[in-house]
Amino acid sequence: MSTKRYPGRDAIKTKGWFAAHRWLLLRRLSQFGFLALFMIGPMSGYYLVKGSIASSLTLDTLPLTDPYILLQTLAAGNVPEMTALIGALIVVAVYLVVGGRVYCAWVCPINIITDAAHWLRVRLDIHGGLKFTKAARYWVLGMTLVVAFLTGVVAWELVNPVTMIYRGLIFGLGWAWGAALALFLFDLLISERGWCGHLCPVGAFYGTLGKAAVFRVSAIHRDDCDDCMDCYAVCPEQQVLPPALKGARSGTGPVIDAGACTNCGRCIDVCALDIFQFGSRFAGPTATTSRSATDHDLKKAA
Amino acid sequence: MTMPTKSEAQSEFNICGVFVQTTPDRLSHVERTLADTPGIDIHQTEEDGRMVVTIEDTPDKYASETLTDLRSVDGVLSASLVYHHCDTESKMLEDITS
Amino acid sequence: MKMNRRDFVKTNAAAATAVAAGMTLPATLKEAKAADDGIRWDKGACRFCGTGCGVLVGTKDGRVVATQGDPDAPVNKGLNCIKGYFLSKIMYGKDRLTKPLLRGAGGKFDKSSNEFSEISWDQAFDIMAEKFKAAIDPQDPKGATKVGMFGSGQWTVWEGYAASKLMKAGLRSNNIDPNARHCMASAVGAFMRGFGIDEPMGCYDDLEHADAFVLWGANMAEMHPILWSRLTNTRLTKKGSEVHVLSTFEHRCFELADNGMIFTPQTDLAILNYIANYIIETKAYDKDFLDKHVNITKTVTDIGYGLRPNHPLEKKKTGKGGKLTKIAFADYAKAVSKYTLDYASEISGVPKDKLLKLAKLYADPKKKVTSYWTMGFNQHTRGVWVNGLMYNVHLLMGKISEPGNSPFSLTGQPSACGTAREVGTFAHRLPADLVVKNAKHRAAAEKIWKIPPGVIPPKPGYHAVLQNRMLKDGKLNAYWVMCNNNMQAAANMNEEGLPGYRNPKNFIVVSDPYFTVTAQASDLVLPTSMWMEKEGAYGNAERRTQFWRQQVKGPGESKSDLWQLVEFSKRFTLAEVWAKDVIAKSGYAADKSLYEVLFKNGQVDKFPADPVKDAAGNVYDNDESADFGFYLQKGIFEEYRRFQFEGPKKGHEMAEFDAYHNARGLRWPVIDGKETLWRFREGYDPHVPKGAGVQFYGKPDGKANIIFAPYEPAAESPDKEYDLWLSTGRVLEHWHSGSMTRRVPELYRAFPNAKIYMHPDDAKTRGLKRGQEVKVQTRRGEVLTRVETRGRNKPLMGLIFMPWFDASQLVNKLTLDATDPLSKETDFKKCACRVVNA
Amino acid sequence: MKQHGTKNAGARNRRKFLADTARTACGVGLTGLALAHLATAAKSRPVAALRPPGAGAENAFLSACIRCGLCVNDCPYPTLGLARIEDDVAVGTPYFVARDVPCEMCDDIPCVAACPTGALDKGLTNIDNARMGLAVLTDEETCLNFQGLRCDVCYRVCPVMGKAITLEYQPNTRTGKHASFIPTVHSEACTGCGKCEHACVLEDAAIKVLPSHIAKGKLGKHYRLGWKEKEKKGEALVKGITDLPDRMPDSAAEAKP
Repeated sequence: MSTKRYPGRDAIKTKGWFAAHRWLLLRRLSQFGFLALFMIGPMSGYYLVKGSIASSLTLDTLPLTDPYILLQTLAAGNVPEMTALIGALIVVAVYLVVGGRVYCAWVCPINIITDAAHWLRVRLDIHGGLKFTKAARYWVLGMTLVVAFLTGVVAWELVNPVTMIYRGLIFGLGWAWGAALALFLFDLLISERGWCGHLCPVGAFYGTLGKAAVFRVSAIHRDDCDDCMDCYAVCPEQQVLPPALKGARSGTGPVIDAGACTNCGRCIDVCALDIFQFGSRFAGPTATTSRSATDHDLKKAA
Repeated sequence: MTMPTKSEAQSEFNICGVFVQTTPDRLSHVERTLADTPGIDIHQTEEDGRMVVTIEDTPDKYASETLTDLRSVDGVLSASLVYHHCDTESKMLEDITS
Repeated sequence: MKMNRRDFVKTNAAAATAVAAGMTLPATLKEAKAADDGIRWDKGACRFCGTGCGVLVGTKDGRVVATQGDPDAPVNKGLNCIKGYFLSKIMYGKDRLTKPLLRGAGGKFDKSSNEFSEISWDQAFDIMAEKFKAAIDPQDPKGATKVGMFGSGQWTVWEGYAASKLMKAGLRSNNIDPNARHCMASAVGAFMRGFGIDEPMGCYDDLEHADAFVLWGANMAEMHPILWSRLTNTRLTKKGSEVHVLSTFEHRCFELADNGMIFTPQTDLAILNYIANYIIETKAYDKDFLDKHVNITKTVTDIGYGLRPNHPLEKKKTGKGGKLTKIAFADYAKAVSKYTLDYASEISGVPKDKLLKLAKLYADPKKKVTSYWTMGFNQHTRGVWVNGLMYNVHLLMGKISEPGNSPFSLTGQPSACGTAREVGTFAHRLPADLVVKNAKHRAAAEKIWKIPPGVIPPKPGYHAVLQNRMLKDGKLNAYWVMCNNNMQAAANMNEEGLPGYRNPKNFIVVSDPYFTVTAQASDLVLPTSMWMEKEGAYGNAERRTQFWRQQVKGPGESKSDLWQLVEFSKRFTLAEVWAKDVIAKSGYAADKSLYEVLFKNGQVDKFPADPVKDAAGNVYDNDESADFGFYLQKGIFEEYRRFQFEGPKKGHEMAEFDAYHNARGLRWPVIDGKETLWRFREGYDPHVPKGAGVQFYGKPDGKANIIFAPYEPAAESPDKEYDLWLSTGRVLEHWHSGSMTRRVPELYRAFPNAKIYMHPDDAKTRGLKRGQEVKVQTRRGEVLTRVETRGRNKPLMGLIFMPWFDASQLVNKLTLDATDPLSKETDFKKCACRVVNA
Repeated sequence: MKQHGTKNAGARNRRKFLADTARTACGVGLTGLALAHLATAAKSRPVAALRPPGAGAENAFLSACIRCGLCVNDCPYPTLGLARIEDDVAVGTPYFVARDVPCEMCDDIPCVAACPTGALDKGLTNIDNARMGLAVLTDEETCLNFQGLRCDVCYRVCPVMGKAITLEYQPNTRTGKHASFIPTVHSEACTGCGKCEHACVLEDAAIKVLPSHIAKGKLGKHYRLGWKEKEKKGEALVKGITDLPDRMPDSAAEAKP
C-alpha cells in the first residue's frame, strides 16, 4: 500500500477546505470539548462534570465509568460499587451504538498527539521503524488483565498514558507531559501509528466493543472509486478499508464493519468523490449506488 | 552478616564522652592502661576512682569497640557512654578557629 | 588557639560527661565551653504574657539567632511555652517597618488618602508636633484635653514612665491610658478598694504551697502555660490536693479539674456570694481575723454599664460610682443570705453538689486555697465587684497573705504590672500608686519631677474606651498609639474605634514594629524597635521586675518607644504647653524645651553613657544612651525610685538599677537587699511591724475591706433575635492580636485563623457543619469565620467562643463596648450574637 | 484480511505469522513482567503518603481505585491530590501528605461519597471511625513537651482531642516544680487525619502519621493483659477464689478479705 504525501488535495479542490476537513474539525472540537467539560470544574470552581475520563459524575447525577478500567479492577479482585457498574454499563451502551473506537477518535486526547506525530512523520518523510502485528494490542489488552489479576493492582493505570494525560490536565500535569512527549516521539520516530494503531489496549478494548456497533462508515458509492488511495493514506486502520471498498466481488461491505475502525470520518473528508458516508450497519451489504459519469467527471474537473 | 570493620567504612567519625568508674585502689593501673590505648584520652581523674575519658575512632577500631574493650580492663567497674558525636571525617578535621 | 572540630567535640564530650557525672569541671573544659559556636548569651524576659519566664537570648552577628528558657530562672526553670520557643523569630517578620510612613502620596499628609509614603524622622516629628501643638491651648486651666496617648502593658518600665511624664508633666494631659485598661483595670480597682495598694499579695510560690486551686475565668492551661505546668505538678505530687475550675465554657483546664463548673455568664457574682453565705451560715469564718483586719462595707448598686450616656441602659440606672458604706457583719450576713445553694445553682446552671464542694473547700480552715483569675473576672461589667467578692471569701476565712493562701490576679501582658500599673500610665494615676485627683499626690510628683505646682491636671483623663468615643466625637484630636494594636483590640470597632481614627478632625500616630490593623487606620506610622532591640524592664504578675540589655539593633531606621518619646519632647518649648503663670512659677525660661525640663533635668541625665557590660565583660549597645549622651534608662529608673521612697505611699520599693541587671528579677518591695514574697504578713513583709501579725497598710487603718455587691445582669444577654452568648479570648499559640505570633510561620500553621467554638447541637439546629463558613452577627456588625464543634473549647449550648488574634477576622467588630463603670474595663466576654450560614 | 498467493507464499506467510506472534507474545510478556513489577512496587507506598478516609489496606485499595479523581474534586480542602508520575505513589491514586495539608475530617465525608468503585468504603459514615493511619510520637528527644515545655500543639489541633491524643502528666524531676505534659496517642481513637503532624512546630515533625501496619505492634495471641481482660469482663475471670486474712498485731487493723 503506497501513501501519497498530501492526501486530500483533490477533495479540497472539489469540495473546499472546510468540507474536506469537516469531520476532522468536528473531532477536534469533540476531543477538546470533552477535555474542557472536565477542566471547567477545577478551573472555575463550578462543576458541570466531576472526575476524569476514568469515571465521572455529570451534573451530580449521571455517572460514567470507563468499562475497561472497571474490568481491570474486576480482574484485580475488586467488586465495584453499583455507581461504577451503572456508569460502565451506560458507557458500554453508548459505544455499542456509536462504535467502540469512537472513543479513540472523538474522545481520547492521545489521538491528537499521535495524529500530530503521523502528520509530521509524513511531512518529514520518515519511513520504516518498528512494526507490530495488528494483534499486538489484543495481547497487550490480555496482558493488562492478567497482570491485574496476578498482582491485585489496577496495574495498567500506573502507566496508561490516556488516563494519565487526562488526569494530568485536570489535576496537575507533573511529568505526565513526558508521557505525552514519549508517545509523540514513539509514533514519529519508532513506529508508524504505533500506539493508537497497534499497541493501545484501550483501543483494543473499545475495538472489541465496536464489533457490533450500529453507527458505521459505509463506502456507499464504492463503485465510483477511482483508486486515488487518499483514503488509505489518511486511514489509521487501513486494514478496514478493502473489505468495504473493494468487497463488491467477494460480497463484503460496503459498510466498514471491522471493530478497529474508529469512525473518525477522515476517509469521508478526503474523498473527492464522496464515496464514503456515515450510516447504519443495517444499511445492508448491497445497498451501493452509482452515480452518473457526468456527475463524477464534473466533480473531478472542478 | 558481619559488621563492617572500621577500615572498611571510612566516611564517618565517632567521638564519645565516657564516664569510667574504677575501684580506687586500681585507679593508677587503669590510668596507665587507658593512656596506652589508642583512641582514648583521659580528661579528668578523681581520687575516688571516677574518670572522664573521650574515645574516638582509630583507623582500625570503632570507638564503640574500644569502649567495649575498656569495660574488661581490670579495675574498671563500669564505663558509661554519656556523650556521643558522629560526623564525617572530613568535617572533623575542619579548622573552626576564626 | 587553633582548634579543629574534632578537638572541639572532644572537649565538649569531656565537659558533658563531667557534668553528667557530677564532677567539677576543670578550668580547661570551662574555657572550651565558652568558646562554643560564637553565640553570645545574655539573660532576658519573655516578650509575651504576664508569667514572666526568664529566657537566655543568643546573639550572633548582630542578630538574635536563638533563645532558650533560662534553666535557673525561678519562674520557669528553663521551660517555655510554644510562643516562648519562637521568641527569636518575632523580631524578624518579613514586613518589619523601617521608615516612618505618612498617609498621603509623596510625603504630603492627606487624611483621605489610602496611600502611605515614606518620610524621614524629622518630617514625621515636624508634622506630629504641628498637629499636637494645634490641639494644645497652653493657657487652658484644664490642661491639654485634646491630645492623648494610648500606651501599653508591653512598654518597658522606662517607656511607660517617660510617656506618663511627657503627657502629664509636659503636655499637661491626663489623657494617657494603657491597653492594660482592657485587661487589668478591674483587678486594680478591686486592689485599691480592698487594700489601698495595687497588685497581688502572694507570689508564684503559692503554686507549690497551696492544697487546692480554684480557677475563676482563667484558662491557665493555655494562657499561662508554664504556671499551669507548676499547678499541675502540685496536683500530681501533693496528696489530697484538688483543682476546681469555673468558666462559662469548658476549656483545657477542665481536664485536670476535680470539680469543673460551667456557669451562665455573669452569675459568678451569685456563686461568690453563695460561698460567702455558706461560710457565714456554717460559722466557718475566722472571726478573730475579721475583727482585727477587716472592715465590712457595701457598694453602690445599679451603676449602669459604662456605655455612652444616651444609651437606654445608662438612663435607667439609679446608682453611680463606687462609694463604700460601712455595714455591720450582721447586715452583710443578711445581704448574702439571699444567695442560697438553690438560688446560686438555679441562676448559674451549676449542679448543687459541685457548688457545695467548692464552698466547702473555701470554708475548710485546714485547706490552703489559692484562687486564680484573669479576664473572666476583669473583663466584666461588674469586674471590680467580682474581684472584690473573691477577696470577701478569702478575707472571711483569713486565707490571704500567707504561703498557699492567696487570691491571685494573673496578668496577660509582660509588664501590665511593672509598667502600666506601677509607673502610673493610667488616666487617673501617677507613679507608685499615686493618683492625679489627690492634691498631695500631685504635689509629691511635681516635686520629684522638679516642675511647678499646677502642671499636672487634677482631673483624670480619658480612659481607653472614652478615648475612642472622644476621637469619634472630635474632642480628642492629636493621638499617639504606642506598643499596642487597639483598633483590633478595642470593642465595638465599627461604631467607635474606626470612625474615631478616621475622623477628619483627628491626627493619629501609631508606633509599632509591624503594620498592624491599628497602623493601617492611622495617619502616621513610626517604625519601632522592639524587645531585645532596646534595653528593657518588665514587671510580671508576681511583682517581679526583670531587666535585659540591648542585644541587637532595630532594623532600618526603627527607634525604640523610649527614644521616640524623649526625642519628641525636644519639639516643644514650655511656652507652647504651659500657662504663662506656671512658667513664671517654675523659674524656667519660656523657651526651654520639654526635653530639658523633663529628661535633661539634672536628674534623669545624672548617669554617664558608659558602655553597658555584663559580668563576662561583653559590651552591649544602648542606642538611647548613644543618642542622648546619658544613661537614659538608669536615670529614669532612679528618678522613678524616688517616688517609691519619697512618695506618700509606701510598699513599692525597688532595688537600685544595677541590681536588676545582675539578678534574675526581684519581687518588690525590695528592702535591705531582700525580696518580698507575701505582703501584709509579719515576717514576710518588712512593712508589717512586729506583733501586728497581719497589716493591710495600704489603708490608713491597716484593715482590708470586705465589699458586698449583689448579682446584677450583664449589659446584653441573648434574646430571640440574637440568641447566643459571644465570648472572646485567646489561644495558646497566639498572643493577643497576633501581630508577633502570626508572623512566626510555625505558630501560624499551628492555628492559622480564628474560628468559633460551638456546641455540636447548636450547629446542627442552625444547619451548620463543622468547618463551614458562617457569619457571626451582633447588633454592631458581622464577621465571617468558620464553625468548630470539636477541639479545645467546648461550650454548652447557647454560647460561642471566638479568639481575637486574627487580623483577618476582627471579632471586635462584634463586641459591645460596655464597661465596668468603676474600672472602665470593657466586658469582652459577654454580648449577644447569632450565627448564620455565610 | 484475506490471503492471496501461492502455496509457498502461504507457507511463508504462516511462518511469518508464527514468528510475529511469537515475537509479540515475547514483547508483551516482557512488558507484562515489567508492569507486574511496577504494580508490586506500587503497593509499598511511602510512609508520608496517606490515603483518604475509608481506604482499606493498600492492596485492596489499589485493586479498586480507578484513579478518576472524583474524591479529589469533592474534597473541600486542598488536601487530596492524585499522584503524579514523579510522586512515588501509585500513579493517579488519591493521597495526601499530612505535613503539607492534613485531612480536615468533614462530618459528611464527601470523598467517600464521591467514590464510584468502593475503593473508599461507603460503610464509613462516621469520620471518627476513619483510620487513615496512626499518629506516632516518633521523636521524644525533640518533642518539646517531653522536655517539659508547654507546646502541646499536636494535642490541641487533634479533632478527636482528649481521645486520640491525651496528655499524660508527669512531674518534671529536673525543675522539681513543673509538670511535663506527655502527648500520648491512642490507636483506638486516632483517625490518622494528620492535623498533629501538620501543626508540629518543629522543623521536622516529632509526631508523624504512619500507615497503621507500620505504626502498630501486635501482642502475641498466647498472652493477655490481665487487668484489661478483667476490665473488659467487668469482673474477675476466675471466680470463687478466696484470700485468707493476714494476721496483724492489732486486730483492728486486720485486713479484710
